[in-house]
Amino acid sequence: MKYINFKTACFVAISASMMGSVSADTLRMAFSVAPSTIDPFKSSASGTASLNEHLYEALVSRTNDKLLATSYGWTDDTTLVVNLREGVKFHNGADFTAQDVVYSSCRMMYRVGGKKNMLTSAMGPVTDVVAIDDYTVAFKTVGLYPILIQKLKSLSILDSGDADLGSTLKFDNTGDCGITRYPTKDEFATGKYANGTGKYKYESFSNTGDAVLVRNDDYWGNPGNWERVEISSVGNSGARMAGLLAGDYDLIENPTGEDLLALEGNSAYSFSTEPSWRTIFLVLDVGSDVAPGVTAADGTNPLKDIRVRQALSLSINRDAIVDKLMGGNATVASQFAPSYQNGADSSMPDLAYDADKARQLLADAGYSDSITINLRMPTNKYQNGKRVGQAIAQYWSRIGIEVNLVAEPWSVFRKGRSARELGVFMYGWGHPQGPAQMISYAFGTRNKPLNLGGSNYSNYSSPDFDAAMTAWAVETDEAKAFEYNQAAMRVAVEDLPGIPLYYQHSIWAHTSDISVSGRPDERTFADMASKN
Amino acid sequence: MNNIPLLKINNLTVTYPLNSEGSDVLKALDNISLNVNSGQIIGIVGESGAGKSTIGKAILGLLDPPAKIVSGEITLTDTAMIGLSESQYESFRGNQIGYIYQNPMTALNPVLKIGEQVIEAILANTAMTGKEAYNYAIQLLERADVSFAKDRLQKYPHQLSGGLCQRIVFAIAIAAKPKLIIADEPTTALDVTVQSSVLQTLIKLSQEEDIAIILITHDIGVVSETCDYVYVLRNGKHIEQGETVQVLEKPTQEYTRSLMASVPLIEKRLHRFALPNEDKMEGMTSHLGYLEEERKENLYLNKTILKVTNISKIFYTSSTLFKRKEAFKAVKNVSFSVNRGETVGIVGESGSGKSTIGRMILGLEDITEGSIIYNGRDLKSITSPEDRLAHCLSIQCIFQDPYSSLNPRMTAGENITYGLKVHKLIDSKNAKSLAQDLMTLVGLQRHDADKLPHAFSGGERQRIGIARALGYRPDFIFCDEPTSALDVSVQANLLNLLKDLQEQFSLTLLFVSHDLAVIRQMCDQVIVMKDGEALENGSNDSIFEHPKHLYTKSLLKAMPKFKGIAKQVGFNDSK
Amino acid sequence: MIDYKKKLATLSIEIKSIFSGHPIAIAGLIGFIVFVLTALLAPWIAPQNPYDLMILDIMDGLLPPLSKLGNGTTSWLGTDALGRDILSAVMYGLRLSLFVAFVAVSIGTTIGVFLGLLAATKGGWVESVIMRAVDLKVSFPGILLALMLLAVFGTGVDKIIYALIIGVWASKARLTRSSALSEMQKEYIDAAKISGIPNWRIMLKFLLPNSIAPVLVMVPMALSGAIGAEATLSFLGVGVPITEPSLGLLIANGNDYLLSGKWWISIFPGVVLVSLVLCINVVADRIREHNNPYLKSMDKQ
Amino acid sequence: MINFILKRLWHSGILAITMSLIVFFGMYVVGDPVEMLSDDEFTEQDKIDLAIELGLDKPLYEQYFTFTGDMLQGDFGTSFVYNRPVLDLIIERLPATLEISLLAMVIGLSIGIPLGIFSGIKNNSRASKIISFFTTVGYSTPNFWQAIILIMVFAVFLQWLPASGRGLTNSMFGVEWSLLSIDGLRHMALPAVNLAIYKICMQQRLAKSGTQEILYQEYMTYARAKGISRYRIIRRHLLRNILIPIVTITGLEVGGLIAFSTVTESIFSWPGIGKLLLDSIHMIDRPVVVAYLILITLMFVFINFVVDVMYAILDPRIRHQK
Repeated sequence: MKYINFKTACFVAISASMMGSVSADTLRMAFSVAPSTIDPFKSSASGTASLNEHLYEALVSRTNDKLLATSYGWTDDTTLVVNLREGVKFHNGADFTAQDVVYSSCRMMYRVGGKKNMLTSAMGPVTDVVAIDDYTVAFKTVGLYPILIQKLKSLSILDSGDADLGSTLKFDNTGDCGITRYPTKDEFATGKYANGTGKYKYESFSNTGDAVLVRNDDYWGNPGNWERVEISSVGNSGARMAGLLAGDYDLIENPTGEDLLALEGNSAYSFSTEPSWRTIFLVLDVGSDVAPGVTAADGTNPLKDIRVRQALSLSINRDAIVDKLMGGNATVASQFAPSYQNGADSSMPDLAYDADKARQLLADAGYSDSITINLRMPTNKYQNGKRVGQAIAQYWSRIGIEVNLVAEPWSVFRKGRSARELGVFMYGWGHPQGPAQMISYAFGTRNKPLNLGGSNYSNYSSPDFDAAMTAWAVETDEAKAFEYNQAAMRVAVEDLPGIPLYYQHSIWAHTSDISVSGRPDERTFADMASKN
Repeated sequence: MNNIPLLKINNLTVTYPLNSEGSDVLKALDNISLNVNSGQIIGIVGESGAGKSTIGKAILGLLDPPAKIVSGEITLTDTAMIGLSESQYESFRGNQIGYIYQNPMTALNPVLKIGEQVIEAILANTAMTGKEAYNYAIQLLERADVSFAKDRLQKYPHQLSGGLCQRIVFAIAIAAKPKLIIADEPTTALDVTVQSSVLQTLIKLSQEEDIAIILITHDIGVVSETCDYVYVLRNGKHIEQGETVQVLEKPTQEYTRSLMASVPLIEKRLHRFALPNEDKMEGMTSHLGYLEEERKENLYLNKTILKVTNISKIFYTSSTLFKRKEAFKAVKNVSFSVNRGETVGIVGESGSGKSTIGRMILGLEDITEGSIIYNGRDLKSITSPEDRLAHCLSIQCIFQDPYSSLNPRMTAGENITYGLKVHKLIDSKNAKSLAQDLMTLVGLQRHDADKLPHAFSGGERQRIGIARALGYRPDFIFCDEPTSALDVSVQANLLNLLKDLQEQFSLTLLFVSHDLAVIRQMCDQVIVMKDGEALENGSNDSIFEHPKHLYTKSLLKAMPKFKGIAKQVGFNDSK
Repeated sequence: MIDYKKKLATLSIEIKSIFSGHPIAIAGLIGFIVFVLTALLAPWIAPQNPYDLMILDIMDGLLPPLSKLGNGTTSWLGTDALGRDILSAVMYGLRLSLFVAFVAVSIGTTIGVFLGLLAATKGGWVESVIMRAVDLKVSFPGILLALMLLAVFGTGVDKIIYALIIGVWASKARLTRSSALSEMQKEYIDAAKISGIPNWRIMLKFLLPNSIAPVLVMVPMALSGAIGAEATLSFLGVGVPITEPSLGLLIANGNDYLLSGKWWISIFPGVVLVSLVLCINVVADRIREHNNPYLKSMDKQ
Repeated sequence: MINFILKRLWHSGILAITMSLIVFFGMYVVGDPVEMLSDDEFTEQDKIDLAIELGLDKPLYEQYFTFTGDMLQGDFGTSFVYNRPVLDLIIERLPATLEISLLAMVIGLSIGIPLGIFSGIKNNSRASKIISFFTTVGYSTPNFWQAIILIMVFAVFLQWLPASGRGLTNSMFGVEWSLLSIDGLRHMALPAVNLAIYKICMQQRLAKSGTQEILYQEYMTYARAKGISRYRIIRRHLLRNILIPIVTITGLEVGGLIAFSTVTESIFSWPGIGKLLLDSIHMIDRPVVVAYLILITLMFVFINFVVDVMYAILDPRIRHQK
């Protein structure tokens, strides 16, 4: 009885007026992953990328908006010409020109102390970056490289004035470029060179993941919504939520689905969700003669049998998982990338739930009650991951499969995966550059030149799938590329080298006096939020 | 003595609960009455468990719970002392009644300077302040025969000797010129040589200030030298009281008489202690034959069983933060020899190295320098397991502390026969009856063999220890202060037993003790040791009657004497 | 047989003398016994087997206390997200927590006692090595070490037992050594030595039974410490596997729901955890107090 | 003295080396830093490049010697994850841990010791029994459970105190401290109390048993027999002696505080070294973990040394050992 009162009291307390009063033009956000640096070339981890996106801009945004580019196109198989926006100024007042793009490309290739940057590999095929005039720049590649424009979404543009350029600036693959001095790592850490064209300007940053930003009033487009943005990093979801409720933050990332229930009856807070590009799916080793952690009575790898894979898929009630465990904050998956992502086949039929049929299929395949599966998964990685893992284990148990659920720290999990010790595992993957990217890595037959199959832990190999992906990889026409991609996806859904579960939604919880429209790439940007 | 007594105790009974409900109690004091007149020194004598200390604590209200005064009266001049509040007691303690503890090293707070401890007592019990108290403290210390009084005030207790600390405790006791001092075994914890002078100081101080003393002690010698009047207590009960000479010379009670007979004399060596009702052992069984037969073979092989030549022992202390590793020479160049069937005594104060010699002979310590030849063989040359075993069995030891010399987890019988069984000298079947026989031999009951050590008293445990040693059929027994932890009457019994056994089994004894009187009674030959050196070596009579070394003389001089008593009690024979 | 009976009688007298007149300690002892019985009997008295994935139904998930489950039974303390009955989960969690702690403490204590005896009797480099290892361990907070180890070796019931053993052995070894060293000062050891009794016999027959008492007194404390440590590690997600939740993991699971008003998921296991540790500590305190030489000497006089 | 220090250093050197070996090789078993730092779309070549970049391509023993060699020159390496010198990372976060630990220590000592002495002296009083019961409860409650309750009650339910983060920090000696602002103190309150509860209970129990032990010493009875007032006996005779065990234990307990701060910091998102350690363990950020443990080892060695010195200062018997 006492605790029921406690619960009601809890809501009452939450409804009570907020304690701290903060200037209305300040947004206080709590990230779930701490940004580790304000050098935009170092890490694509979500916290770092989210922070840096406030300060720096690329040519094109991840959602395909034109930022510093106004238009672009391939003039021949190996030349990508980009027209740049005029009248853009860096935070220090310098004008943005084509030279800054060349400089930024150089710095991306420049290895400080031998260390690679985010795009060092991705820009490997780029042979030259030429400033044609002040507002036109051309990227020359070694061969067909249609995906380059996608890759350039991660090329934040820095001010060339922050380095000593020397006499001639000429791009080369080492990043030497004739530049006599780059800002050093330590100089960057001081914030002196946190000098981009973004909507917000640097004020302070500490490696504990706390940062303060202020509005860039000279921004070329619509100025930022907030005069001041304070970013904190709180890894523990409960603490993040408690901080929101305690009035420490206006906006938090990734509350747990359960926490949202607490907010539902409370007018002072609300939350916003946005379907993300991340698909949660199970990877099945369908290629090995013996799949690690998967045993059947006859000693073979039962996952090689399509009927077993179908049974595994049919046994799972995805609707129940989404409703009961995810609190509705997920979308049932029909394929390996969100149906709503640009380029995906939105008409893909739903995957059925039919436990009886699943049992039947297992019987037909001769595996009734004879399969044992170690279902491996990382802990603390995906929303409700542990519970979903247990639910999958429940469902598979019911069709007569013995399941051992092994949840391990991410580090242990990753090592096991790279040693290919995981026969069946749960994974979440989304790719901002479109659905094709992910399945090309995950299910393609290993093909180094085309960069296919790099993460093919299913050991899956299908000529039809590979044919479609190979065609996609060199197709510069977007519409055609989408078609190849959808064809490959259909093959994968047919063959089930993995089992799609659901598309994760990103969630932001916030006070009711702001409204938030989220992003599908799981990053958090101050201007997602606006005052009501 | 007709005037009103200074302190009057009437029918005092103090109990300790034996269980948590308090239904079963131990009477630490049972209906005790006692008078002290001003300026008088009275003695309370008794063995352990007599309740002597309880009286002292009861007077001052210092009984630790759960001890409880259940009845009786304590009156100091005209104040009833029972049931006072803590603050009322405070006004008596130190002020009217001084208190002296047995061990000054534990009575003085180890982390406070002497000065503070003296001065706080002065401040608490007199009207003096600051500088005045400081000067008075110096004065007090000087009066208590503490040299360099001013410097000593700056020291901590552990930096001074026990004797000095006790003098400081005296100084504190007389600070407020109390009417009465309760001295609880004031010299027991001190070295023999300083005991008498410390006691003299106490007497002197009390006479100067006309302070009455209640002297609580187990030492009849001390009583005979100092007390006017004496009370004898046993197990909390009053046994006898009277003028000291009266009680010591003509005890009316059986207990007092046996107590007097138990006191080892320094003046004269007796064959045995003439204890009034000593049990004679009877009823030996066949197994003891085993003890006697075997040993006869190698008896009288050679006259000298043990020859110790120039042995030294160096110990190294481990280094700590404030002290580096140091070498400490415990035994310096000692030589002596022991003849078969003889008892050789080593006498010395604590730290004189006497036990270390024994431990080297037993093989418990390495020999740093010199040689020990036992039965014609150098100990260092004994290396083979068989020889070692034979050596082991031939030399045994009776230890000092009855409370630690038996394995508490084994029954008495197991303690006696465990080693014999390990060496297959006896099979398990016979082990039990052998143990029982040995128990009988040392004057215990056969069925006691099944009891665990904690069921025995200290004296009984020592007997079990003797039985254990005898089980190995030794030729030579090292007796390491075997009676120092025992009450005097128990000691006398045990020493008699040892003498009997020695005769019966032709044992050779090396007897170590700090007690000159015990050595006098036990040994044929005596070695006097101090600081690791053997100062003097000679026959019993020559050492005790014609000591040569100054140290020996001072030792003898420090011994309390009560010649007359011995005559009166009338020991009947001498060797 | 008789001996056994006698020992039992002595033991019961000893227990009586420890606890009589100490109502809180008695309550703690009774509480502890109830917890142990519940843990032992969990498979028979728990309403469901919360480890059996077959019978769990996520459709039963997150029901408050006293709800009816899909199969018609009542869940007295509610269910968690996966439809696990909290009452059953707590019983099984208790079972697991106690099991892990018991096993870890008994193995750790055995190892510690053995090493402590070895160090005390052997001396020399053996002692140095053992005691340096003890220093190494003792100078490091157990929870940190366990965290590192679990991060290294992964999680699992066996792994957490190893990690806890490593937390337990060192202090026991140190205690045993010092107790054995002081025991070795005693004359009965000398008596055994001069009688040529082999060292290993001295160690087992003389030293072990006499120096183990202070270690045994610390065992209840070690037990509650191990339960707490296991709960903490499981709470941090490096303890027991998620399919077999211990009390700590149940709390961690429920912690996610605490703000949403689904208090029963973590409050019940939390209350049980705290009560369990409390009961053991109350008993442990009493036993220690009983064995405190200062208080004891007073008792005896 | 010098010998002693040298011996201590030698021991701690062995300690540190053993620790670094265990951790270094242990972390190698756990997981592959390359895997942790690489995206799913990394090619094999990218991973090899990354390994070379991090110096992970060399044989493990060589990595170890390089690492320790650099460390001896004061270079603790560069964090794989933060790409910054490890020492900087640790030093930046150390103040956060220090300030809550110290605050917890101060709270623990200033409440725990008086309570303990009180309940030691008045052992049989009702108040003492109540205090002792509560401290037993407090110290039977796992740290994380206390944290949960504290957050629920004070942050969510009453909304008095913030539940996470460090709040406003001010600079002193070039270091950021939360201690110096009201907001910072408000943020410190819950984590510090969380750490302190255990301290209070621990100190109370220690002080209580210490008090009782000393109360039964002969010199305490003797002090009473001298006629010294009760107040003075407690102030001089009791307190002076009780400080000895308390200082020792307190010194050693600093270690416990640092250890438990990992739990507390992670629950309260307090950006100290404990949280850094947990994060780094998860991310296989080996240089950080190894450096942390070595620094902590050195710190413990130092604390032990200080405790020894304190011990001697407080206990003249040790100081004057001859």
